[in-house]
Amino acid sequence: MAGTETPMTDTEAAMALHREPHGGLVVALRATLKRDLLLLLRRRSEVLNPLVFFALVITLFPIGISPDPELLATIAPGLLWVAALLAALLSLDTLFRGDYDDGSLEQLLLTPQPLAALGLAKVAVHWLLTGLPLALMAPVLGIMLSLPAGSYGVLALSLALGTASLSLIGAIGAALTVGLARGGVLLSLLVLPLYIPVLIFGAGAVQAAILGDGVAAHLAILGALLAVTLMFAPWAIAASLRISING
Amino acid sequence: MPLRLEARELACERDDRWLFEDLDLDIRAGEIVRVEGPNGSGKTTLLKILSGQLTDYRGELFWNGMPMRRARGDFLASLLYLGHAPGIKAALTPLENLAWYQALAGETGDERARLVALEGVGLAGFEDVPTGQLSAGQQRRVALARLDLTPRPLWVLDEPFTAIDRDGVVALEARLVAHARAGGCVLVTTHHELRATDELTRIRLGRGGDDGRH
Amino acid sequence: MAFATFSEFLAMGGHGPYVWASWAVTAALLGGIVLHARSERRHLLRHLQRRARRERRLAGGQATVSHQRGGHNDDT
Amino acid sequence: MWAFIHKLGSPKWFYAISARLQPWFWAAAALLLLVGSVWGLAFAPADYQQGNSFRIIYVHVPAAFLAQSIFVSMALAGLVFMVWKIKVADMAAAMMAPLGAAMTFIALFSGAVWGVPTWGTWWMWDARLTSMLILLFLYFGVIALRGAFASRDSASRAASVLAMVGVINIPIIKYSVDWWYTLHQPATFTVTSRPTMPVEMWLPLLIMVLGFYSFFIALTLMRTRSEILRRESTKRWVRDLAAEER
Repeated sequence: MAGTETPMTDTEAAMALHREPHGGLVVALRATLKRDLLLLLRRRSEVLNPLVFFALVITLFPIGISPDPELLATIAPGLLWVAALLAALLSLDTLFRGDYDDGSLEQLLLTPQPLAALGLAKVAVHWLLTGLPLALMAPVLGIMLSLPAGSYGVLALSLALGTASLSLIGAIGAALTVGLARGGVLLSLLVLPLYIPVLIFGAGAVQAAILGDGVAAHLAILGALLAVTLMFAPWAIAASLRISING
Repeated sequence: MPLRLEARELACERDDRWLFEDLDLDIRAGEIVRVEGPNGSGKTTLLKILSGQLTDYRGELFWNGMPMRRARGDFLASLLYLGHAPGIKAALTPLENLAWYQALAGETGDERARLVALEGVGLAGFEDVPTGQLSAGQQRRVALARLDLTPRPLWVLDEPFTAIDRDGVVALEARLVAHARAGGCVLVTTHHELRATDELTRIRLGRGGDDGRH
Repeated sequence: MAFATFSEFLAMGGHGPYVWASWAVTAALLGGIVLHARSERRHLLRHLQRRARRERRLAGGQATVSHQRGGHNDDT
Repeated sequence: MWAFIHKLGSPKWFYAISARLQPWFWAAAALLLLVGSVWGLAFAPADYQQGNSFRIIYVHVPAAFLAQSIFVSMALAGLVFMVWKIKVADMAAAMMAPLGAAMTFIALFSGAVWGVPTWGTWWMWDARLTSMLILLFLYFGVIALRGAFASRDSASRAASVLAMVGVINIPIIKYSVDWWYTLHQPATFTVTSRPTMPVEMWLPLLIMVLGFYSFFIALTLMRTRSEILRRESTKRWVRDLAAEER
């Protein structure tokens, strides 16, 4: 540590006792976003795993049921949505676990910055690196399920919108179970029931697109669900993190 | 600058045994308070309660005379807590770790200050090595670099000396004394025998009779 | 020669896009892999050379790796 | 013979030998691929049924062959590494996996594109394409597993075990998928099965297959040499080599 032979003079240390932080929350948010992006992009396999899982689950169904294109076309929207939902759920467990294990979650709780905002930043990065790629990949898998034309755009849009709410709701579950050793299964039990509304309107939007009638209603409800979760989830995440840090 | 952390009749029960009961504390500027006790005597729990992480305890906490509930924002702004786990991300380099901590404290800070802080803790030359490849002692030093980087009056350090080599221990001890002399306050748990200086006071936990009155 | 003119060769009786698409993807992937392998080797050699130079400099300068006290840092 | 295997095992010796072998394989690959492509694209006759889209076979079949043989050779290298502790074998296995995945993807993509003029859709759950898709997932599994470990040695051992388990499952997957496919689609003509081909059709195919294999050997030699430098970078001979390498 600096100041061994010549101990830091008292005045120098006194002056260095307290500096008013300038910048505040915006600086903290930007840094947390950048840090999480950096962390996830340095472990690219963790970003790829949900995508490969999504493709694998989609491959299983034609083998399990039948490769007949007409049959696949009817179940394709629901299949794609359920598989995307499970893939998003898969990557939730690592959302806070890494920080919990090496102690940075503790530091996150002890900053003067509002924890809800920092939690939101972490969830945003999670959505950006799992929800969005899943939404972009879904049309390709739609081809494999011979999804009727015209519904690919709605599929991607509804997934992009839906996975945002899924990430937020899932983050609450992840925050609650981060302290538990085998929290993975419990996390899915907690969170899957809460996913059902998003699934209904998400898959419904794609089916509506296939049948040709209006898609706006479904997407509007998905947007409303997202708005509601955006309002409540961050506080729930902050509270759950404080609870699970008690261990 | 006012600096006073008080606790009245603090009591904490952990899996139905009392870690400590009606413990009174009055920690002021210029003091180094060492929390002693055998393993499992609740040292870390006490630190977590005082830093506001744990909420299931009985008793009252006061910061500069005000009840902690109201003074929480100001308390957190003047607290620097180094936990048992150093809080360093293995995939990031020391510079990136420190940059994030500076930002958490609300400052963008500059690369120069971070380099000087790292050099101060003997990590010159390791600035860009992912901390996963550093030794446990070096990772702890990255966390300790925060002491110089984001100045805070109240330091709460949980076993800061673990995995630190002899030179590092001497340097850290001197840094604590300098901080206390400068009007700061250090609350530390350690099994390392701190040199007795007039700033040093002790709290003993875990003895049967002695309820650790300070 | 299975095709009379060059343009017929390109069109391939209507199947041209499919054939050329497959061949283009194959060529792109194989070419990309070769370029990646070459650049990987170049980066590796440069990294080794840089480290060799740094070790020679460190060994030459007797800069001990252990902790250096004192305010300024002289061997940057 | 035994001494030869052990000598082959020493990274330093392998680095030197592969330097001499490599140019030959690159030359062979380039020549064979060039001749095979020109022959297959321009001179080989079109298929009487499928017309010119048949020419995709000159890319699809070699890639499919190579995809499966790379997995087999990766498993063999893994076996050699596990049994005789020859590190170079593991380095080679690590370098083969991405190329194998790329070959599988080429086979899949060209198979799907080939199907468009005949089936009218981009994807058809055809027996061979489905097995190829599962092989691609096997490759992702091995690559992801090797990347997931912190310590290199356990990563190598885990990847070798998975490769060996995978290689045993490839024939099982292939036959079960064929059985599944005939269960659902007994009659239709599977586009990728090869009708008996006249010589001027399968000769360019043979040249292309040889071209792909020599490309595989050349690339694996090259990337294994880089991996040797990466893993043996602390050794003296690597440092001296780096010093005098221009």
